[in-house]
Amino acid sequence: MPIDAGDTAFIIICTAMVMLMTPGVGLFYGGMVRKKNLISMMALAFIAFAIVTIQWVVVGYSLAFGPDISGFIGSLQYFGLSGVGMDATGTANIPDILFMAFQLVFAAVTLAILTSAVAERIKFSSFIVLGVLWTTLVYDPLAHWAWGGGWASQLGALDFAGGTVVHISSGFGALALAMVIGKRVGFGKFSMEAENVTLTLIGGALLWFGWFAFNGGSALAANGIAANAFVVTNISAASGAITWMLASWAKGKPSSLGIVSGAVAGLVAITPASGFVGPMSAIVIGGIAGVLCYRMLLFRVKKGLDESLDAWAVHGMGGLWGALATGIFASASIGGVDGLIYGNVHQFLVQALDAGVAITYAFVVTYILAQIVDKTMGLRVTETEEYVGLDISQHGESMT
Amino acid sequence: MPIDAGDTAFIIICTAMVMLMTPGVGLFYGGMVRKKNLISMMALAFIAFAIVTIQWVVVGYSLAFGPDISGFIGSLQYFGLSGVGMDATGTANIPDILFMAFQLVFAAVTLAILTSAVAERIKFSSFIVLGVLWTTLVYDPLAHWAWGGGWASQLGALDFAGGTVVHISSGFGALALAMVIGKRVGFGKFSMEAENVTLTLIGGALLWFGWFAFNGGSALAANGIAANAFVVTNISAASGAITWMLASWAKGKPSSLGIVSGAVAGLVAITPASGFVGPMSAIVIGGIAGVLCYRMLLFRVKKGLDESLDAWAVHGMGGLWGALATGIFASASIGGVDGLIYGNVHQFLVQALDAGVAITYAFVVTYILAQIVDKTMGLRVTETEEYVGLDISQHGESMT
Amino acid sequence: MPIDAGDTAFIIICTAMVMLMTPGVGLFYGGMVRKKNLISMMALAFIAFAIVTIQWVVVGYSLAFGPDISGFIGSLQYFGLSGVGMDATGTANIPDILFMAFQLVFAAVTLAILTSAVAERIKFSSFIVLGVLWTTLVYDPLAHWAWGGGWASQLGALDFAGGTVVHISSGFGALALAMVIGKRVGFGKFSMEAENVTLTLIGGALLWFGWFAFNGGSALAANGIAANAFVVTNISAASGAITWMLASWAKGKPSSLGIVSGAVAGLVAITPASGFVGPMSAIVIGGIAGVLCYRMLLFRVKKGLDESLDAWAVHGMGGLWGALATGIFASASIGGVDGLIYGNVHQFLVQALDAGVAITYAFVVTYILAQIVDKTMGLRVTETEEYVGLDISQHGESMT
Amino acid sequence: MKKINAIIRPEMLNDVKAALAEKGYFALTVYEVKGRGAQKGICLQYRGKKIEVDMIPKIEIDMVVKDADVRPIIEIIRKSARTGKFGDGRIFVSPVELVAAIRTDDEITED
Amino acid sequence: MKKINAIIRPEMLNDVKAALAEKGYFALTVYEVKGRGAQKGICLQYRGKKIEVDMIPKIEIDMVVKDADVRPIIEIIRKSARTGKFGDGRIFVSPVELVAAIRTDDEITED
Amino acid sequence: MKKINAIIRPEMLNDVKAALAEKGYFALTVYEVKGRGAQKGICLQYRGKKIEVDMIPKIEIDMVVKDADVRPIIEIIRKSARTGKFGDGRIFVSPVELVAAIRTDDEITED
Ligand SMILES: Nc1ncnc2c1ncn2[C@@H]1O[C@H](COP(=O)(O)OP(=O)(O)O)[C@@H](O)[C@H]1O
Ligand SMILES: Nc1ncnc2c1ncn2[C@@H]1O[C@H](COP(=O)(O)OP(=O)(O)O)[C@@H](O)[C@H]1O
Ligand SMILES: Nc1ncnc2c1ncn2[C@@H]1O[C@H](COP(=O)(O)OP(=O)(O)O)[C@@H](O)[C@H]1O
Repeated sequence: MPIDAGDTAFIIICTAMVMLMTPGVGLFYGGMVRKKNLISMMALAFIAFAIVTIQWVVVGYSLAFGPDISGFIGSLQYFGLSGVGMDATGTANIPDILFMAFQLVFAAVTLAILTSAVAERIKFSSFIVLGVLWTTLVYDPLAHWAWGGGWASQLGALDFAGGTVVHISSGFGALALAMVIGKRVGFGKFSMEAENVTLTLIGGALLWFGWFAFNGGSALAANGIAANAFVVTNISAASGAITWMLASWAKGKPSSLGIVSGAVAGLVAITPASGFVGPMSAIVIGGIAGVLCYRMLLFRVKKGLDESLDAWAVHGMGGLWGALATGIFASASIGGVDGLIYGNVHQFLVQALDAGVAITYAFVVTYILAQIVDKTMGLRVTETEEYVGLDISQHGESMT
Repeated sequence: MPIDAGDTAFIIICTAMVMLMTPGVGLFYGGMVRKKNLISMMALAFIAFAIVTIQWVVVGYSLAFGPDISGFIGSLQYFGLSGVGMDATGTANIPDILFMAFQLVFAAVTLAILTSAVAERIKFSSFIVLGVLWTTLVYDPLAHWAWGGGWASQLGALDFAGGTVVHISSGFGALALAMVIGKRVGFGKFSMEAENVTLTLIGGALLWFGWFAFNGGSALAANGIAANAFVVTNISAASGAITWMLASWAKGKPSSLGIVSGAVAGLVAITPASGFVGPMSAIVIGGIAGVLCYRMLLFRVKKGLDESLDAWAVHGMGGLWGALATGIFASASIGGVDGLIYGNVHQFLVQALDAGVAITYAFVVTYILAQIVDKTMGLRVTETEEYVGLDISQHGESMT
Repeated sequence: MPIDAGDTAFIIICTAMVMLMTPGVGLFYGGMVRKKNLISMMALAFIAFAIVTIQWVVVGYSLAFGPDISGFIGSLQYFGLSGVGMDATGTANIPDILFMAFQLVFAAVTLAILTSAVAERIKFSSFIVLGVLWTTLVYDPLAHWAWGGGWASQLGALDFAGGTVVHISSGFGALALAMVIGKRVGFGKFSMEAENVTLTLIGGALLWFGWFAFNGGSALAANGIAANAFVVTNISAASGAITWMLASWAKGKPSSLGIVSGAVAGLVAITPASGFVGPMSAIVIGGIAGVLCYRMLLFRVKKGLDESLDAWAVHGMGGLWGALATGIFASASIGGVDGLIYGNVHQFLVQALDAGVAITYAFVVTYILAQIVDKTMGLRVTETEEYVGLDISQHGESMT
Repeated sequence: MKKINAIIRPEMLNDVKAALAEKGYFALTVYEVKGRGAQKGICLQYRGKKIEVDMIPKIEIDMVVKDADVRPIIEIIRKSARTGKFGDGRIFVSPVELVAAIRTDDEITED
Repeated sequence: MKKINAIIRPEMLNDVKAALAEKGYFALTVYEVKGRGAQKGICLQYRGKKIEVDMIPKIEIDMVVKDADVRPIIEIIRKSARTGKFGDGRIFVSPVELVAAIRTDDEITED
Repeated sequence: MKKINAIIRPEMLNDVKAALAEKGYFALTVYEVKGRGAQKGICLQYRGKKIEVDMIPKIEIDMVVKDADVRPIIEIIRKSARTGKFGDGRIFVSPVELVAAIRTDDEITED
């Protein structure tokens, strides 16, 4: 296919916008930790972006998008981007290398989301090692299954922009990782409230902004599907923001953190569905996501589980709901496939199966990788370093 | 018309960029209030975006852009976006639903601007109610008049990107609202200086960035008009920044707040004109806006009016000047219509009439709506809540 | 040529993104100074943007891109943008006036980078005067040489996106300027550590984001070259971030400032090369840049030179390395020209010559201009004003 | 010598500073604090639920002054910082035994 | 009257405030500080290199109270702020000679 | 026991901390303040207008120490924080009656 300037312009800018989501996650998380770990949360996001960049161009892209091996993984044919050039891809009117870059920024932000589980206690060097392993052995296969010609896509599972690949993987990965690394010292006894709400709101704004490109760009063309994805993304975010706010208002006050968390929940849930559902479904999908993720957060807290910044509750459970919702609300008039409400039970079951396998795989492999890193180099800082805070103990820096 | 990938790419990205202006307003305003109300200002911007999103897709878009009823309002034909699909609009090469989204983000930021009037004292729940009413009964009609086939467009009034629809409406609405809600406790006695200038500057940067899309995107195509709009937008902002700085320097020091406020004044003033005037006119328009809005701010302060963050002085008066300036500087060589300096007195009078009606309508209807909300649920927090600050009293949160 | 909507969309958005780099520099620098000068650093960036905007549309664009006079400067044919219209340029499918705007934002950010040299001690009024002189007499000629048909482009020197024009000019200009203005009071005795790392990281994120448009947009079309530029930009940034981190880790801890500074070093170095080299070369170019600029920073500190925020070490030396690296790694398969590793010694020598002349010119002319301003109006605030901080003494504002 | 610690509303700082300067009392140090007063914090009523709010932002002013200046300074602060509403703040006075300059070797030990 | 200065872990502030309020001690002022303790700061071991870290974020609580309340308040703070690990903090008590309200003309000079 | 309050330039904090640590004085608490000195604030001249500036950022260091340590600590701070220019700051010493640990039940009441 020839390169189309409009589509190429669109995907280049979308890639840049999605890139901004990784520091966005750093800010979003950074505002929610104690001041002594704020720089650490942002540094984790930055380094996640840097290491995934190198991993992806060397090997990750090939594992995810190289010629399929048994439905499970890509071959190393594109090792070091060999054969990935400036000509158009086979399926979209954009340069091959641009498709690679667009996928790169997805892989990077996924690893950044995972840092929720290890906030305020991870050893920086161990995170780098774990990060390289995780993106290679968890993210890359999942991307291959859904988008690289793997078994899930063969089966017809729908994941428009990464509900499963990005959010289920990082959310349930975070759950496993939190179980391995253990609770923060004083968790449940100390109060550990968000110390810089403004930063979290700025991060949330950047996430919302970038998400338009995340979902819209997943059309890989500047067309009606992209426009629809944009619109439903925005609606679902707004709807989630409102329902989380209302659900939490019933128990206390409508916090700004609740509003922005609800928006993220709505954004997560619409991600897999955004190429398949229309605006009115988006109100429902986002609205349910807001309440659901809020309840999952309460549940997580009640269980005394220190998955610190709620990647599991918001991304994991929101992603699961999104995968199912895609199977429920998909409309052939939007994306060519019908869901449950149009009588297509099969699609719903495929979605459930896909999500179930992804949950299991992400949880188990993350658990194993975390154990390996823990047993070898140790995942966690010493108690003294934790007390001092990661900013000083890991980075030698501090906010004044 | 067929969908054009270039135009569609352009408007999708522009829509995302304009979306970023709403949290941008939150930051811009948030930096100017006392610390105890910072979160509140940002939360108001976020919730404004969320509620307008839902209002717009349910009813607002149809009221503004539905088939014209007597030149005053659109019909409910597009209720719930029915009939608003992925095909191209009749007049631009972009999907219908994308046009809808582009207009949505304008409606949202307009409501955010209005929060200037109620800073540090609005009851959050009342704002939500007032916001829904205001966007429905003030914004939607004004958008219809100018862009949806209403009387103003029939008359030939020019408003390229919303000088009247967005800025006059929110600016004069803010004036009315400030009069109804009343002054902050201690206003005029306490000093209430900007407490976080950095946030205001970050917000200002995001506004400047988003404004390129606001004005450029209003061409609805990636063409020479869009490029011209971009250029004059930037020039007017720079010119306003410089003249406000100089005007205030004469009386004291050149504050960074003055520079950024002047830039916003320039951005406001060029908004209606950006599709009709050239670069040299932009220097004049922005330059006058900088001085004018600065003087209006001083006037407002002298009058003891607590329109707290100067939406009236900057958006209201800047928007009025912009509407008139469009009638003065419009050049047929840019946008097909000549203004006063090219001998077209008629256009100037049309602009003045349009602005005058908009001012009156926005002021009166806002005043009535504010009174209704005040009499029923109360616009304002209690004095104790105001003392405690809205962050704690409305949101249960605080900056440490 | 006709206007292409895709290319035009691309360059409009790229221009907006590059614009965001100027406040990005303000934040990046602002986080690294003492709290009493934070607003000042941001105000310098904002005013740099404003004055360069006016200078550029009045005279700068013409000097840089007007018809060539003796290979040294452009004529004043485009004074006040006369003849710069909405039709396509001769060489790209975008409006002439858009090309002008894209170049404007480059000129603006270059001046913002220069503020590194005068941080915490420049008189605001003198900066404005110096800024106008510098952009006119240093930036404009350099832009003409490389891109406006001047001697360097005639010679075949390669500078895709401004390694020489933007980074060498501002980096070595900063060196000269730092020598003229002199050290901050207490430099070398007081500790002057970064006081707001978070702001620097936010600034760094905006820079990384904008740089995609800086380099990608320099293709002036949304095509394979733009996509390649995007990809190598990202890779070089990641590689620089990692190597700077590792080099500094060996001596202490891996600071977040090191990570983000390394990213900027990688971004600088790839700038001139981004249209000419492939991804694997980018790993090397960025990787070397990270280590090199880190060592230059140490060297600068050891020499007791108060080029305060390291524009010289990062932009100057990174830009020099980038210019040479372009001559080394250029591959005809990417941008039509081979470099040293493909046997083209000539290109390498041209690059070295071009860089050498630019360094000399930027250093000498900046030195002279700085002396002139210093002798006439004084570059520097009084010692008392410096003690008080520029926020209060120059702007009458302060962070609480 | 005595140290005066005054906890005031942030909004009143400029007035207090100006009022002190007018009478020749320049030297002072301020910082941001949060506080709750003796009224059990502040109770906000929400549909039957009471929520206790405390930790309102305040400014603390520290001044070390001669014994004789304590009384006039208290009156100046009272006058310039008083609004008459809850939350105006409080002034504490405590003994200081020695004041030493850093720039010079000056020291003061008696009042 | 006495002034109690307690330097505690930021994470314990809510507990301490609640514990004090429960016993009727409401009035207090807090601010953020950083500190190092008597153990020479904290030593972090890095491959042979020792790096001394200090300046850990803490919260300082100031309360001006009647002499008789000093002892119970110390015990409440100890109980609610103690984790038993290094860094729990310290309490200082010093004399206050006068407490003046700003809102009213109330003053207290003895204990 | 005495409490030493030293108000210094932010830029000198590292030096002061190091100098104190060298002599074995580790325990201290610091926070950010703003202050104006006795010279009527600082006057900046602007074309005939005088603008008074005050509220320069400073660091306050609090140390509670034995009586005998007061004098050496003052000298250390003076030496390490002095630049000889206006704004070097000031040191105040006041009495402390009791020091209580939170982690343990240790208490000290005499100097
Ligand atoms: N006993 C005290 N100890 C320490 N701080 C106090 C004490 N009493 C009052 N404060 C401080 O003074 C502030 C104002 O006190 P408050 O009782 O609200 O004033 P008012 O008496 O005017 O209502 C409080 O927020 C707190 O910071
Ligand atoms: N003598 C002192 N003077 C001033 N501050 C002190 C003193 N001793 C302790 N502190 C403060 O108390 C905090 C906790 O002290 P630390 O010795 O770490 O507690 P712990 O004894 O529980 O280990 C320190 O960070 C410091 O702020
Ligand atoms: N009497 C005082 N009470 C409280 N703070 C003071 C007093 N005198 C000085 N300070 C503090 O010390 C700082 C430095 O004082 P200054 O007079 O500028 O120092 P120097 O005497 O070296 O010029 C001031 O900013 C202020 O915070």
